[in-house]
Amino acid sequence: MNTDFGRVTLVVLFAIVPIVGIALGMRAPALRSKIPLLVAFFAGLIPIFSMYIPKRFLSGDSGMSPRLDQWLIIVAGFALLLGLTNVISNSYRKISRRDKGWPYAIVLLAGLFIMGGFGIYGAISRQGTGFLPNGSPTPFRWVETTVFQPLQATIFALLAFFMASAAFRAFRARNTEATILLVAGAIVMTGRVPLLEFLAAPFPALHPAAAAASQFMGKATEWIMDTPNGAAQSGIIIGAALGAASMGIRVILGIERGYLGLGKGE
Amino acid sequence: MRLTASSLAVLTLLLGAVPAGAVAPVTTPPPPLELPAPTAFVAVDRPGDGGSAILLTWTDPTPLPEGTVLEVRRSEPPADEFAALQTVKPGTQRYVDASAEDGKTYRYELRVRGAETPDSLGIAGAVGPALVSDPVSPHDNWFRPERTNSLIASILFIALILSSIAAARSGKPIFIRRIAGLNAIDEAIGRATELGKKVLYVPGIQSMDEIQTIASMAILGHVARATARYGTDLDVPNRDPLTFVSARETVHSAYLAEGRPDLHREDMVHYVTYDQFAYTAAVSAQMTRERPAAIFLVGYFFAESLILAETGQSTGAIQIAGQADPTQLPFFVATCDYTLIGEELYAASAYLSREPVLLGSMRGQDIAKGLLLVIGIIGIISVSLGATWFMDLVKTQ
Amino acid sequence: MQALLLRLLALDRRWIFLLVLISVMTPIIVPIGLPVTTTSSTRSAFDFVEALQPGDVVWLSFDYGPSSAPENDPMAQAFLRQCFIKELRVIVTALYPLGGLGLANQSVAKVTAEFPEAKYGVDYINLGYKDGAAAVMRTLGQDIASAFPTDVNGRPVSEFPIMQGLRTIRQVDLVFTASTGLIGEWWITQVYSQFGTPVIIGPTAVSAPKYYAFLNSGQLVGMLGGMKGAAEYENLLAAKHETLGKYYRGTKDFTATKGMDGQTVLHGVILALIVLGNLAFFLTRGKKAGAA
Amino acid sequence: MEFAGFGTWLAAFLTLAAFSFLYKDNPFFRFAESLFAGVSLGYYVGNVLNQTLVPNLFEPLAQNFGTNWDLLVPGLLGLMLYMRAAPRIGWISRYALGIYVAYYIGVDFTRRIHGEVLPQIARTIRPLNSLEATTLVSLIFIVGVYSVLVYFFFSKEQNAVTRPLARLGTSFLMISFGAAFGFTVMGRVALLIGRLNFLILDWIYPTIGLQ
Repeated sequence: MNTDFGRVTLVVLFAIVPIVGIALGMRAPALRSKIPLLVAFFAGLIPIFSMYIPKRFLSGDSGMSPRLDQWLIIVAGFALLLGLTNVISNSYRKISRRDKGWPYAIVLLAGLFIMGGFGIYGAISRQGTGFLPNGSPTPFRWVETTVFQPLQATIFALLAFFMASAAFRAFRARNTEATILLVAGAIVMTGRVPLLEFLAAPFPALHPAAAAASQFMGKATEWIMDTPNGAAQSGIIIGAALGAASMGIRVILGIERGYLGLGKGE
Repeated sequence: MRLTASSLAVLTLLLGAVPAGAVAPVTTPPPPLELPAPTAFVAVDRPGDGGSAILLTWTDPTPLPEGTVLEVRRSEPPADEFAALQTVKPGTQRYVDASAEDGKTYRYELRVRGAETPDSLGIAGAVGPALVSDPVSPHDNWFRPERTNSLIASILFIALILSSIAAARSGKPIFIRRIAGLNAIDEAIGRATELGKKVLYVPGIQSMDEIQTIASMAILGHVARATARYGTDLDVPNRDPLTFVSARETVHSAYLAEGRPDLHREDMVHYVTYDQFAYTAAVSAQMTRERPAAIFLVGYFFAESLILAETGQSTGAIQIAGQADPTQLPFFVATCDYTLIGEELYAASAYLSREPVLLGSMRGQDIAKGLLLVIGIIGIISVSLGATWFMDLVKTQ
Repeated sequence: MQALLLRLLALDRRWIFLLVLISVMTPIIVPIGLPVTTTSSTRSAFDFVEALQPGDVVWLSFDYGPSSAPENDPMAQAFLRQCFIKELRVIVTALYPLGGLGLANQSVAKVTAEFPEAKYGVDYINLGYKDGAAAVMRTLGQDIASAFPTDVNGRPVSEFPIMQGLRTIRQVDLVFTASTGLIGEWWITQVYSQFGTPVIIGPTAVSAPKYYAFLNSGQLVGMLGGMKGAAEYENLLAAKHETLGKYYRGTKDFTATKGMDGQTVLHGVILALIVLGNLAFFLTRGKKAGAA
Repeated sequence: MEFAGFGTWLAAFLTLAAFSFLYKDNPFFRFAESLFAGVSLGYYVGNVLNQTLVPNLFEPLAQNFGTNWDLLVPGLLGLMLYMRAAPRIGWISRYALGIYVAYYIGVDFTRRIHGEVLPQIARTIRPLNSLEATTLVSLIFIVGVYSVLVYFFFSKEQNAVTRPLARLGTSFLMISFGAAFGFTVMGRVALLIGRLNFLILDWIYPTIGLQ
């Protein structure tokens, strides 16, 4: 049995203390928020210390910080079941009440149970979700490539259409700011592709000029992306990082606790 | 045949040193080379690491004859035999032995080794005099010295935020400038109430490990209190299950805080699916079918931002977006009525609640920005005057 | 006229959608073959790889899914071809959870079929997929074998000559990540910043602007921005290495260079729409002001 | 081979059904969307089981309990999340959520200061002591970063100095947004090319016997 210092500390902090806390919380409602916040405080300190302290018990391959990370990946895995039960109960309610569009809830559940069933079968049979030893795909994999991936890629591809319609509407010179947006956008769109060469294609006399202009637009695009855009991005990143770090401090100290459904006083 | 990396490296060097197609001379073997010795050979525990590594440094001899390599050898007790460990290209002048084990003591030997020529293939080339290090053993360390600057910066920042919060708690009034996107929140919910339509709140697609999601939860709390006050319907579809859990808690406690648990329904916050685009398709379809009057897109979004915002735009809803990461901001700016940009997302909870603690930490962020501007300008002046050391102060590893 | 302009301003989006579809579909059926100019971020990436020596170890990570494959596939394949022709040793991984491994396997199979002399386990190895990209990268700085104990086929990595003496990512000469989303950025913040291994990134066009910040601060060696970057790389590669030209002049499969045709036409269409929209906007606004 | 042909037809049908949303919401799209929601959730159930829970929890516990006994704790924390279903002891789930959030916020905190604030401010520290084009570019860059930072000052009323600076910052932001939008069009078109490649090269051409 592995009883390293780091390992035992983790278990004490994140299993023993919570269990004691739950027992106490059953009687004293005030502790139902205080002890979770205290435990969270320790969870937040571990990676910060690990950043600066390379000691093995803390930052080694199975030290406290990487080990807690491994734990929490598992916790997140458990959470999916919560979403799953919510979807099943909502769909079931829709069907039993014959709500508008209820047949589609059947389609949804059918897709879910078929695909989920293949996945569970893969886990139990140790067949996995990839290919069988003979090279043919598992049923899970087959549905993945013929249903899941095409739909995913197609919804993603809708963006090409929405980019065009959004550009048509938003890129209007209504005021100074909109004009700046428009000009920058138009230059970059021209500079990204050999558009000028394409337009000059029917006129051989213009080919050198078009090539040079295209080159120039490419350079201009690069400069815009690099300098003014790079500067604005840096500014946003610095500001946002400070905002995030400050919020992080508040969360770790338990000042910001709304995400747990806790008000100020609780 | 199994080639080791070291023999490959030797081979590589050999191939580089010998012109292609050179014919092996059939005459006498070459005269023994007089190879020089490296200097300043030191072996220490590699500082600032988690153990299991020894750092070797030395100075290459000059001139170093063409086609030579440096050979590192190691002995570990109880055996006193040195065994070849690695050959290093000239000019590197350092080697990390990452195969050392904590608690063992090693000695290292370093020497220049002549390249093997084709006529003496398989025979070790000439070697120069060897330097031997003091015994050394690796161990894990308490501090990474190369991160001193970021440690100091972090401590300063924490101190700044905490003292600003303390100052704000003591009653010092704090001004906050107008943020249009946040003023619009109540307006949008008011319109939904008038029209008798619902408010759709999309909290991004990331989990609770992303701080923008937590900021979004703070804004959701405010939105939910407003819909509770006005008796407007609220709908929060989720992609991430942990965010779903947290959104439920947030909305529930907002309705309790407003004294309207009667208006709260569990299914206001519901789960859709874990896939980014399946979620996007479902939420977009929901927008076109239910036509909410107000749409909030606040949190961390990826490519789906434009699909959601453009679909929402086509339904005629008032749209308010917010994201701290810059990548999706252009699309929100192009399609939404109001967009919270970057740090504005984090300022939202302070702005909306006017709580002294939050206003104080926002004040602390402003002071930090001011300090960064000052450091930046001092830095620019000093590097312009030729002081290159300044860069080392802010460089992180 | 006035009525027409007003109607243009309120144009149903579906007409725009139709126009988009036609302009992208046409070049796929009837290729055009337009020239491409090279940006400096692509060139510096290319030059860096060209300057590597035979036997140097590079790390190619497939950090994208099927949805961005038209952009990322050509980059990864061009880079892989360059590695094999330069006799670099290549370690392949996939860190993108949704289909990254499948794409890695496809690209590796396709390119290694073109270079029969490249030996598995000696000249290249496929370490497969591992969950939790950021944590994996942190582990790579300590011990590659503990992040990837086996290759994609489940054989221990210690069996392969290419992995001998290679303990951490610090010993790798270059990381090339073809990426979408956040994983590419982690190679910079987790690997370059902490272990110093140079990184070239091939992001999707959408995340490319973000990486200019890293490019300028020297945290990146070079970048291939989206399909254009991939087409530039293909051109540089075909120009430098005659023998590779044949893969970029065929008609059968898809290359970034061909994709650029459709891109060019559609960019032209969108720009024309914007110009028309603004013309209509100004003309009708002028009229309204005059009438008032 | 028949089966593979069926797969292509199915994928093509779903692709067209999903595209039909562009025209308007319709039963085909609704079918595809519902199927997608269900299948994708099933996919992740399979994925989480096979890629997360089996290799990270069940296998380590089964194979080497002595080293991995502590993995019972995340199992316990995972179960605590489900307490949310019972209203009276719902507060127990706070432990799991609190630990999860705080740990990653801690990771994030170090990344922000170390990986973002310091390197980004370091980028602005450039020499301005020579009369060259690069100096001008550096100056524009520095002014851009700092003016955007001034835009993000919240707790101070803007005055004669900061107001124009913040406006300048807004202009930089607008350039950035316009440019990034224009830059992105390509990537999105690439996706459409990918789908059309599938429809044309993999489905229509073989179907009509063209190759």
